[in-house]
Amino acid sequence: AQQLLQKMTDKCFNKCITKPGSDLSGSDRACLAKCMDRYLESWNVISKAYATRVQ
Amino acid sequence: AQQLLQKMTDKCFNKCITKPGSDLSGSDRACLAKCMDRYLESWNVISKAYATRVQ
Amino acid sequence: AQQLLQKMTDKCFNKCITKPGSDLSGSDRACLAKCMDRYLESWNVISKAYATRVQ
Amino acid sequence: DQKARFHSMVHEFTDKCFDRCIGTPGNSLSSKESACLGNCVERFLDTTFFIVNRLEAIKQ
Amino acid sequence: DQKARFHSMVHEFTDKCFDRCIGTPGNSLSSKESACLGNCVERFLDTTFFIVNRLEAIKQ
Amino acid sequence: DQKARFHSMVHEFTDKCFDRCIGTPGNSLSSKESACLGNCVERFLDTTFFIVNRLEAIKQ
Repeated sequence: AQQLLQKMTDKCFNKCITKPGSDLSGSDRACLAKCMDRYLESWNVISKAYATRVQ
Repeated sequence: AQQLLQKMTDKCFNKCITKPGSDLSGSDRACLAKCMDRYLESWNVISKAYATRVQ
Repeated sequence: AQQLLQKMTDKCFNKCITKPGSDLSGSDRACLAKCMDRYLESWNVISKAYATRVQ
Repeated sequence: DQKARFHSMVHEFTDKCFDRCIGTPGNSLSSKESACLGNCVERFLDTTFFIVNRLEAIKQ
Repeated sequence: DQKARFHSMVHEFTDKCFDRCIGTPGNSLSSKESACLGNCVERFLDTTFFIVNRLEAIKQ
Repeated sequence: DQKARFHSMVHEFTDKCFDRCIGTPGNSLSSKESACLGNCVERFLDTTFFIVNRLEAIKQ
């Protein structure tokens, strides 16, 4: 879970906070929430694809 | 050898498989083969340059 | 100090030596010196910002 | 153990394939993004096997 | 120990934020670059807390 | 041991210099690519010495 948190934070910070301002704006938070959801979904898609392949 | 394999795979995947399709095409394989050969050649050039320098 | 040296060398090599020539030119050295100074300054700014935040 | 290794590989693949397949994060994965993620894992594994086999062939 | 962890985090933040905030290295940090570095650390920490809290909320 | 450290450095240099010097992989290394690889290693080592020496000078 530590590894997931770290990689997701790095990815979503890079995708959503391209110009760090004086606070996290509403649109920054909206982007981070979507990015997290897509990251978790991607993790599941990839987990299934890899499981199918190594079976 | 493990380290060589891992770095070469990452580099050549990034150089050759920019849009992963439904299989490795013939041109993907041709690119991977050339990329491997150039990577191994580069390793040798760099090994000689470094050996000369640290002697 | 080892970690600082390693990261600073990577960053400043990437910023200053984009096309490695047959020696380090005067302008390469000038760029490296400025890059080091800015890197150390950045380290201090960040150290203060982080210290303030975790206090 | 085996489960930990599996998860660690999935973390690595997600790290590699997320930037390549996902643009601006939307309200759901598009079918194109989803297909890209699956292909990214499979082609990476194919690439690894291709390279291992060719290295063996070169050695002999 | 605690001091080593603090330094290690500062190295990591400098690594992350230097490229993002510093263009061609000049004779001093501009006030804009300096502000960018501070904001980069603070927004990264905000991002971490936002993600941790939202993960907790999702789990429940 | 020493040989392992040498190889590990060569892996690191190849990792750093391959993308910088090699474009689309061709049927052989061009003389330009080959020179770039050698210069990349040598200038990286020069950069390391330059930085170490200047850090020492700053400290005093």
